Amino acid sequence: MLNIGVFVCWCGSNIAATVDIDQVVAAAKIQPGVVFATDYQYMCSEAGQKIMRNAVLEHKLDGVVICACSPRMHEATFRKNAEKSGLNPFMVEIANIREHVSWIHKDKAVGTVKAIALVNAAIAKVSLNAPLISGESSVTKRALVIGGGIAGLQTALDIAEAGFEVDVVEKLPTIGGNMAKIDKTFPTLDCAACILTPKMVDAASHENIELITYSEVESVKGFVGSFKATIRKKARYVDEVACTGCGVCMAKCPSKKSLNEFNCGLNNRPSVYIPFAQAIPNVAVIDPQSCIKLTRDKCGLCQTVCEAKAIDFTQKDELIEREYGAIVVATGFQPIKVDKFDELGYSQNKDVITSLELERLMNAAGPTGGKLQKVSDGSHPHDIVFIQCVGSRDCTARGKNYCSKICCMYTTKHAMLIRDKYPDINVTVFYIDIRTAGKNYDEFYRRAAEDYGVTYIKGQVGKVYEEDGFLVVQGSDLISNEQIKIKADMVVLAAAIEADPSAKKVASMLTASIDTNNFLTEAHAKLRPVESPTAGIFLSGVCQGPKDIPETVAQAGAAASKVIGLLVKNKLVTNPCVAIADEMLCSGCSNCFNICPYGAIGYEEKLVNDHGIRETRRLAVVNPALCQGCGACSVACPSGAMDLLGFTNKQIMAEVDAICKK
Amino acid sequence: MQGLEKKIKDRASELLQSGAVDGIIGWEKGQFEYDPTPAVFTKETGLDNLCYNNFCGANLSKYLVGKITSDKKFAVLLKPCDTYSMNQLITEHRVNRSNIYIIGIGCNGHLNVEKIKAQGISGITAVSASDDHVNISTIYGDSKLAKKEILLGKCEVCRGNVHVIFDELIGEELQTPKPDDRFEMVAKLEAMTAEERFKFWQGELSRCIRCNACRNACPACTCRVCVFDNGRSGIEAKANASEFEEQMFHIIRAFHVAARCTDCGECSRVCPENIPLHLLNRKYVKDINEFYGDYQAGDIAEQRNPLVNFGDDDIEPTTVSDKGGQK
Amino acid sequence: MHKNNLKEEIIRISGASPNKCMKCGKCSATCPSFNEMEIAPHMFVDMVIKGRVEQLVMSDATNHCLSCFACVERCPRGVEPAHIIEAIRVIKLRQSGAPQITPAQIASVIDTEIPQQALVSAFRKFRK
Amino acid sequence: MQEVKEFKPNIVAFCCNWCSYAGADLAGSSRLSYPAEVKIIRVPCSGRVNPMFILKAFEKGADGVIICGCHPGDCHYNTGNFYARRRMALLYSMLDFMGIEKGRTRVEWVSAAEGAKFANVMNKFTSDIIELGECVKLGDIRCKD
Repeated sequence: MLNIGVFVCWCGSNIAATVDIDQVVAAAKIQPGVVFATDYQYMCSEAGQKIMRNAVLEHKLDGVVICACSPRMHEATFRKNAEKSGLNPFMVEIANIREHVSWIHKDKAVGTVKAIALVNAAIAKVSLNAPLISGESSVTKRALVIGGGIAGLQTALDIAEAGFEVDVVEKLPTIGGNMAKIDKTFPTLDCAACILTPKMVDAASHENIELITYSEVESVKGFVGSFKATIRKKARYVDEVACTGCGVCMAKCPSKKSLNEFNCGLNNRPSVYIPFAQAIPNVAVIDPQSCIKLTRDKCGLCQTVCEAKAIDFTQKDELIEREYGAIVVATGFQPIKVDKFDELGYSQNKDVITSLELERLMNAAGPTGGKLQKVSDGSHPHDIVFIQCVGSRDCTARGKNYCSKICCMYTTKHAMLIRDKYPDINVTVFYIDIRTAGKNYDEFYRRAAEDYGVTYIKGQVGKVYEEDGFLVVQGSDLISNEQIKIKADMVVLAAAIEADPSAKKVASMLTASIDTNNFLTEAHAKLRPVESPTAGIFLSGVCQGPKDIPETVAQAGAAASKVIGLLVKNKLVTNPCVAIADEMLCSGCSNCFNICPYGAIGYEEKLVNDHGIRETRRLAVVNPALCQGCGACSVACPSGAMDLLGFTNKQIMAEVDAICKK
Repeated sequence: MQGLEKKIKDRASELLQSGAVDGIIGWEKGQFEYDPTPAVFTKETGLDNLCYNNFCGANLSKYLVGKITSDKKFAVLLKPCDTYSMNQLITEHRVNRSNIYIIGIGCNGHLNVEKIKAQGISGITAVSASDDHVNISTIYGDSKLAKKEILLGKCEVCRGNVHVIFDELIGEELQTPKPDDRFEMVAKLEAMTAEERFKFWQGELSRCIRCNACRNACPACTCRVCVFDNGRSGIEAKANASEFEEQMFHIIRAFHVAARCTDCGECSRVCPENIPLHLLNRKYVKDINEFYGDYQAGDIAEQRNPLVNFGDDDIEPTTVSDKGGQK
Repeated sequence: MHKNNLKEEIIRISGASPNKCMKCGKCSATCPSFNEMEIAPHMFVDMVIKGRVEQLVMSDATNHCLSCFACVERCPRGVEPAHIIEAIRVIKLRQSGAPQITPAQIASVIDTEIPQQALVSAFRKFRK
Repeated sequence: MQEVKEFKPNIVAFCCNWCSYAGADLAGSSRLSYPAEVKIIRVPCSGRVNPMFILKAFEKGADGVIICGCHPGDCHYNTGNFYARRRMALLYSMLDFMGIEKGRTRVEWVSAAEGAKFANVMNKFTSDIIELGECVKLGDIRCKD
């Protein structure tokens, strides 16, 4: 029988207000095996931990139950503390009486009864615990970054600078992501290309970085320190090494009717194309949907004109297999589709555009060479109306219930840039709230209103319609309590942003958790914001939630530092809660082998001595370095020969027993 | 049948004589016509007692499990349905295929002596069967019964005369019985109200004396140590205060053999209390067919059974508990 | 009826959720009767939240709501302002003790040109 | 008059560490209440839940047992909940086949982000169990003695 100590935490008033601590301590004291029970205001504080350490020594405790917050919060803390006092860290169990009791049950009597039941379950479990020793696993010193936008590039550069090899997988033919499409950045108004393209070049030329563009990660197996990824490199139909990016093919291609994705479909591109002038790699790609050769087996003109002989219509998708120690998700975002907001007339009127389209219209490298003009007829606009929160903060099926965070600032930027360049244009912005939390952000917004004469109207727009060749914007002005109608030449919608559609698949492949909006979940909202709860998976940029460029870059760097912290280690301590097969019981039936997702179970012909009978048997053997401790095998095993350390059949049944006792 | 028995004996004799095998697993004559018992024949002289008659229903495949570590080679006599069990045992590495010589033998259905006795017939001296009828000689005279009435439960739903695994065949031309719908009774139970089902099973299972005959005869129950005897499982309860094992034995057993049970019917055949235990297993066969597509345990060796497999859009347990499994 | 009870009554009858309002003004921006109503849809919601419900019951604005439900349709937060307005009408009818229109009067007041929807809407307004 | 004692069911919830247990934590930190009769046992994965645990719980006096795991496809261990889904579907089917109330056991997929769902699921399950009353049938499936 173990000597068990029970420590009940008040968590200030978090627990003590709705659980009778004295009763819990008293109830714990009479449980079999409990030799010591006490309580303290903050068990997790240094003073609280000291109480535990002293008690372990004084009462010769070999099992400890902490009754406090969720084990997901402080289990590691108390295990470390146990180690400090010479106790095996796995002789500690946590009874979660905060999240599962005090915070949800307001009635103190009810809460106390439940707390006692959970404490008894933890005592029952710990009395069957056995000391466990962690093993070690190796670390592959290479990182994978999924996504080649500013987030992924910054993370990759930081990791590469620390001396580790990084692969960046980008699904599009070029790196750069959304930022490459942007004209200027807030609040400094420096040109996006001027700050992004040097980073793209840095990444391309860095000896530790390999850019794998026009590729997607197809599957990932393994675990922290040794992931195995399969990457599908899509056929470009252009030899990446041979192509010089001269652009002759683009000029000669007779199929020029495909919408130019990079310019948000505002103009067309040929079937063989380089996405934009600063694309990296600066090589062409053939769109198999529209290429005449690939669709109808005619033409092939590009092949004839290419001096570098880079065009290769026989190219096939290629699968690349690589091993990595860490994986960073940087899948980014896309603006939502706004055609569902039919009252705003996006589908009906060419002059109702999204903000990203406006970026392209104002970009010197865009379809109009940076000249702001109406999409419908190319004429100069005189009145432009911006509508914010299109789809943001919207609980209905057509929108997103969160704030997209960046729209207030980029709309202000657009308004300011237009007023600066074309003082004759009247600019009006409809807003719900202006959110400018950030260094120099509110000042920027005030400048737009005060110095640049942008009109801000608090209210939303009810409809946009055409009348006498003009657009009319009907909205409410909540300050003057009026419904107003404004004539406009152009209307710009600040569309909400959403997680890139690839995020869900990537998260599922990495078994990283994802929230209801398809943003990846961080391990801890405050303390571990760039790590996924799945070890070895890190988050960079908007895949975790809306953020602007400075925040993205900061988070990208933080993710890199976490990756570096992982890759510098030569060995990782493995979870000792692994499956184990009992030689005397195993029948060698292979059920566990068939079910193991990690290939951690193998078979050995082994000589056993079973009560005097010596024979060679086929036995399951678990490789503790590969086993991740899911326990699926233990259920597949009919005889119960396979069990899971730390969550043994007997331990779980003891918990069941304690909980069900009436 | 007489002719077939002779052929088997001759072949067994050859195999033993030539040293090709060290033993033959077959049936040994009992005191009466109707009580042959499984036996291992290692000497030619013993082969006189080898028999193959209308009462050799026992599935011999499981007898190989105990021989897995033996360096001797055994021949085993398997009826078509028994070969499914053999395949399943091979899949689960519970037998050593290289030490087994499988003689597939023909079958035209085996009889249940209890059913004959239930017709008021006693003092049986000889039994001969055609495809439809059975002539029974007794010390009180002869009677003739329709074969269908007195078949073993498993033969009523015979799966046909194909041996799915064998090294040689003897008498495979025999005509197996025409099967009834094997899920008829399961479906009938399913159609009852929950209360009726509960009463049915309470009536049946309350007779259980926990003799473990079902477990011991079952070719799928081959664990070296049964979970109910495993001190680490947390559910062993021998002579303890807990009744868990007693109450839950049949549910757990059915679950443990689910997707591995070939529906050979041994459990019900051997049950001294005549509890229709095969219905539990057959319910799982039916469920698995309906939920995850048709599956027959043991029809191919080395296949992954549906419980160590999955599909992306499997039926939800919620659907099963809400609608009773109607997808 | 006590003020607070009246507020709860409105919420109960309407099934609307005024607390979800984020004060964006989309309802009033979209309202075709805005200029006819002395109290605009967004104000209805706000006044229910603040408990200024007697003023709403007194107001004539409820009669100018067309029951077109554009505000319900467009509201990004699912507040359903038109249902609040409708609840207030119901309360008014209950307080007055009788419908504002009887079947006998219909023939005299009906305009044969009136679109069917407006007719249904009118009955909704004046009779419960 | 005899006092009618209010039925307080005993409910065991097996929650996977990565999703549902975290979902329960989120319900806690969002102060979303659910009945105190629900008591959670942490398991690494829904695939760790052995049908024997469920039966054992009933034997020991549980009136309802619920298993919560990651949504299919999102298992932390890739496949655990897929196996759990098949096992539990079959277990429930057998309980139903034996005439035992099928509502006593349930599987729900609750992610770490679904605190509100966790509370709703537990509220619903508890009220279902209260409706079913005390669990006696499993103990009576074989008449004692």
